[in-house]
Amino acid sequence: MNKLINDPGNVVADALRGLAAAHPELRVDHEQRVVFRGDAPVRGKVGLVSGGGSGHEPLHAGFVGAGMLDAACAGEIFTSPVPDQMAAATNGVDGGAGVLHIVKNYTGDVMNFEMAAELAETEVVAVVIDDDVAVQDSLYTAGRRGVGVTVLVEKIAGAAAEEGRPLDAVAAVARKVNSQGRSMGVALSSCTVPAAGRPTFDLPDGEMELGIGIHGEPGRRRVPTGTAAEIAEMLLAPILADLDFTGGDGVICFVNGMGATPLIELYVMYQEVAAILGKAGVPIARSLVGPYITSLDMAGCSVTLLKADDEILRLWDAPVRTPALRWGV
Amino acid sequence: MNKLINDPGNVVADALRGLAAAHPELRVDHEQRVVFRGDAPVRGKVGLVSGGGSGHEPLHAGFVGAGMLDAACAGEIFTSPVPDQMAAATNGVDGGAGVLHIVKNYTGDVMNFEMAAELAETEVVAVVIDDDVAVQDSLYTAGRRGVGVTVLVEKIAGAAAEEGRPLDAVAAVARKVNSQGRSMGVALSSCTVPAAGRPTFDLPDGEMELGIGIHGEPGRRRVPTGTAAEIAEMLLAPILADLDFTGGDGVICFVNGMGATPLIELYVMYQEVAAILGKAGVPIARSLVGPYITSLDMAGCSVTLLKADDEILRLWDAPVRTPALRWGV
Amino acid sequence: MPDTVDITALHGWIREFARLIADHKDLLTELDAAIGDADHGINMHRGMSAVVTTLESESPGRPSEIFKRTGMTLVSTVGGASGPLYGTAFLRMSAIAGDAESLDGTDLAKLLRAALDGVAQRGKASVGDKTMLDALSPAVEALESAIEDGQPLAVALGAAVRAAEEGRAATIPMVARKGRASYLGERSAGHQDPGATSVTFLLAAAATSLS
Amino acid sequence: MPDTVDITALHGWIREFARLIADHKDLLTELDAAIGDADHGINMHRGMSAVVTTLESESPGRPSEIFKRTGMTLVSTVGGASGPLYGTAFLRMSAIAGDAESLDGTDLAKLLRAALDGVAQRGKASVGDKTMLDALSPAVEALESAIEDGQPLAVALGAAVRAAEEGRAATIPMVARKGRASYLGERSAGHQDPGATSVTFLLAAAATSLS
Ligand SMILES: Nc1ncnc2c1ncn2[C@@H]1O[C@H](COP(=O)(O)OP(=O)(O)O)[C@@H](O)[C@H]1O
Ligand SMILES: Nc1ncnc2c1ncn2[C@@H]1O[C@H](COP(=O)(O)OP(=O)(O)O)[C@@H](O)[C@H]1O
Ligand SMILES: [Mg+2]
Ligand SMILES: [Mg+2]
Ligand SMILES: [Mg+2]
Ligand SMILES: [Mg+2]
Repeated sequence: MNKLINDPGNVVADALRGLAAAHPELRVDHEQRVVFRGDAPVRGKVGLVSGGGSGHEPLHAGFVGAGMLDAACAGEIFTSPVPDQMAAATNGVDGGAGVLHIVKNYTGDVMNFEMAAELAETEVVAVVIDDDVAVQDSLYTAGRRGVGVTVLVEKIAGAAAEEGRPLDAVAAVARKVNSQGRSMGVALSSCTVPAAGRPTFDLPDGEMELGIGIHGEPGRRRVPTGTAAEIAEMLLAPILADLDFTGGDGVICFVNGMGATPLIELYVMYQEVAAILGKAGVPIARSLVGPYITSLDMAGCSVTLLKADDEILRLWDAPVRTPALRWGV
Repeated sequence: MNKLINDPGNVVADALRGLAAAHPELRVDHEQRVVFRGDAPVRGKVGLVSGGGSGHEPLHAGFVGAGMLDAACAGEIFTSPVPDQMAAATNGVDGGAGVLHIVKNYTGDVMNFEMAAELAETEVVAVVIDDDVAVQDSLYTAGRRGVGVTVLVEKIAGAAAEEGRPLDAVAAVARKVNSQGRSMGVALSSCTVPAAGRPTFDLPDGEMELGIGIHGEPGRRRVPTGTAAEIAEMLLAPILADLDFTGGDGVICFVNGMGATPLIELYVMYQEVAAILGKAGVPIARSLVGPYITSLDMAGCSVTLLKADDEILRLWDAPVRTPALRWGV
Repeated sequence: MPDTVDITALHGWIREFARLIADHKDLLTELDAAIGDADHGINMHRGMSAVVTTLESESPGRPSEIFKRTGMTLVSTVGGASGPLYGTAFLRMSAIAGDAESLDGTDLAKLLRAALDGVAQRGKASVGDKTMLDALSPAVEALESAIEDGQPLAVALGAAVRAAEEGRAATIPMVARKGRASYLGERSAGHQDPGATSVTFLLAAAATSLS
Repeated sequence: MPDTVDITALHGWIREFARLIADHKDLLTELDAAIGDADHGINMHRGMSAVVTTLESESPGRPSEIFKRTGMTLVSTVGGASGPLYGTAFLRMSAIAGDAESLDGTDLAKLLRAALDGVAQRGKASVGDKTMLDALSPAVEALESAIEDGQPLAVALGAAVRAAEEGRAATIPMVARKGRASYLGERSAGHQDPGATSVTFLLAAAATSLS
């Protein structure tokens, strides 16, 4: 395990110290492991809180700032934070207009955020993100995982909150984005959890895990590696089969790196994704290419499509000023 | 070799198509493999051209835009572009105030840019970047390699050009940044050049290559892997020994990922770097953490320090709007 | 009255559970690696170590207090799915324990029934979903019926442990419908559930310490 | 007059050089992997393939033209260090060739001397720096003195090849002071220079094709 870390048990604490040092505009509660906007709570604004296991950087702390999250809770690597953290975050961003919890749909995250909402001293609405088409969705399962759409929800709902919309309206925007977004990922190598010290799964050269989760959860199936064009097809087919993306105002197309995949490969992928969408009659309205929701040192990528409308595009284009996403300000 | 590519021979062309599709605000000449600012040439402004072998993304094309480069030439992977490309870039960004070439100090890059300057139809000044303290510098060698400082020069000289300064003044700023900046890198794994199909060097588990170059060139020495704290010390010691960074207005501290190292590790490194600088009495004025000058899928990082002054900090903070660096606009 | 469980015995139960978790940390993590995310042992060990430290420094004097401190500490330190689930279980036991200074077999059965209901509510899972419920539920039923039959506590707890073990084994062929393992669909069959394994240690610790 | 080199022979020289590069592409790349960046064979092969295509379609009719098209194509397609160096070499030969329709041994020696000077200027390297100069320089000297001694071109070119081969071998123990290998310092010793190897093929191709 070749990693730039100290004690594997201290990775999260060390990284939060690094984040705090590199971003003096943020306020970090190292005790509770919560990263706040420097000016939180913002009077009269709905507060946005997210969080989850660490190892997906820049998600979530890299999205704290004006126009996006007010606070992010950092759990242990791949382990949901605890309710105390979320409650501290919630109380700390409460500007009098209530707080939105953006929760990725994993059993642990959902339950811990639920308990936090019970502990919090303000009105809380939770939106659960479940966009991963690799997982079968049904009333009788844990449901789809929350992956790439989380980034888009944090941006778009963040812009809605920044506009001064009330809690219900911000939650409605978040739910709309979630309902109109779909994702699918692929791993070309396993990630290695520092405390475990060895790869989470074995992936022989020449094979890839299609439908991988962001914690290294096994995917739909293991297949021989393909060209970028073939991989783009394998990722997009189930997404396009799950929701009709034609018509409307085009899509926000997000090609995400898993942590160890260099940007040059993501651009190669983007090109293939764009070509397929062109043939499918799905116009691309906006794009995002880069490692934004990662899985430690996993090689691979995911593709997220969000069916956009005027409102979504306007909120997407609105100013944002965070460590990882920044424009218009 | 698990990579998201099509034909290994087409990686650069494919990635440029992806970049063009994802960034409609840029103009890409696919024939010459030059990426231009959409509004190039900017009347009356000094044009900034850089370029080099591909495989270091987002460098250089990701830094094309207002406040930074006017054009970037993409060579084959790890191979300098040819003079035709640089001449096309130079002529295409000539707004009547001359053109600055920002050249990383590699024999091939230097010679190709020289020939391009001979071909170009406008006044050209070249600044050669040579900041890598891993390499012995002397009149009798090829000299130090250009690495992390390139990113800082492109930003800071870009801001100077945007302010409307004349060619000589912009070149002087670039030279000042180069002379006050130092870098050192470490590899925790080799990169794999797609056309070669196998790792450039063997690096057994538990060892790292200290003083690595961004093309996978061997470093100063091979050493057992250490903790982040130890690695930070190994990278900073030669940098601090080479130039006095105390006094003045602090440093711009840049912790760069090599392509396959996730952000969480870079923040761990940043924290250790900041701690050592604190002890050494070197205040950090600004910071940059992320993969900005990479080496394909190499794991590792580099640290760059730039001794700043008022002018440098003002130019650093000036608005920039490129795919990879964006603030203030 | 050997069937009275006093505060010392309850401390012993929690400590013994912590010891079993520590001893089987790697087993729990390996089970979780196969169908989850390879952290159940790490999570539970982090939580139970914190619990032992808390109980040592605060030494709560009543059953409701010891369960409350245990539950709150688990909620605050474990995270993931097992933190809220085990936390809820102990907090429900605390609520039921009320002012009692000690517990008898009937009390204990009531407490564990409340714990079971809490886990089921929190996790929205049912028996057969391949979760800790599949060991906890039959264990509680066995305990209840043995106590109802007038069996001594030692016998009743022994029956509960055996039922938990059977329930744990029964998770092996199951296809998971809840928790992280559910993402695997059919591929989750053939593996023993980590949470069902850790909860069986909770029962085993009770049998060792409470009778 | 067997010592007159006509345009057909010059085409043959370039084609033979391209063939030798193609045949030894992997060798050149492997040599470069040891002390550089593993692309010299790929670079030269890309360039010489382009040259062959250009010459086939344009079929230049004068020595100055063939060298100019070769040099410009190399400059435009090779990149890296070898592109400008080989490109400059051929462009200098073109300049010296002037209006001549064919070349004799003295001309050829002058052309290669100009090529050598061009490479040295462009690369700012000296003999002993472990570059292509270490093969090219002794080869040009050997050619010049054999021609001065009145040797037939075949003999003179044979001497040049042998000198190049010796120069190439002499790069093995050298510590590189120019180019990418110089980053290695002492660790560059013990490896043969890729550029000295490819330039020896240029001389060998001349010996095969021009006499
Ligand atoms: N909805 C649920 N209801 C009951 N138990 C569950 C549920 N989801 C998961 N579990 C239990 O939690 C265990 C996993 O715990 P752990 O690995 O600590 O959490 P995580 O899955 O968040 O990593 C599973 O083996 C299962 O027994
Ligand atoms: N300054 C120089 N002068 C002469 N020859 C040089 C110089 N630098 C490098 N070379 C030659 O170029 C060869 C390497 O060429 P190549 O691998 O194609 O370029 P790069 O080093 O840019 O990858 C070296 O083996 C050496 O012979
Ligand atoms: Mg977990
Ligand atoms: Mg090269
Ligand atoms: Mg787990
Ligand atoms: Mg080379």
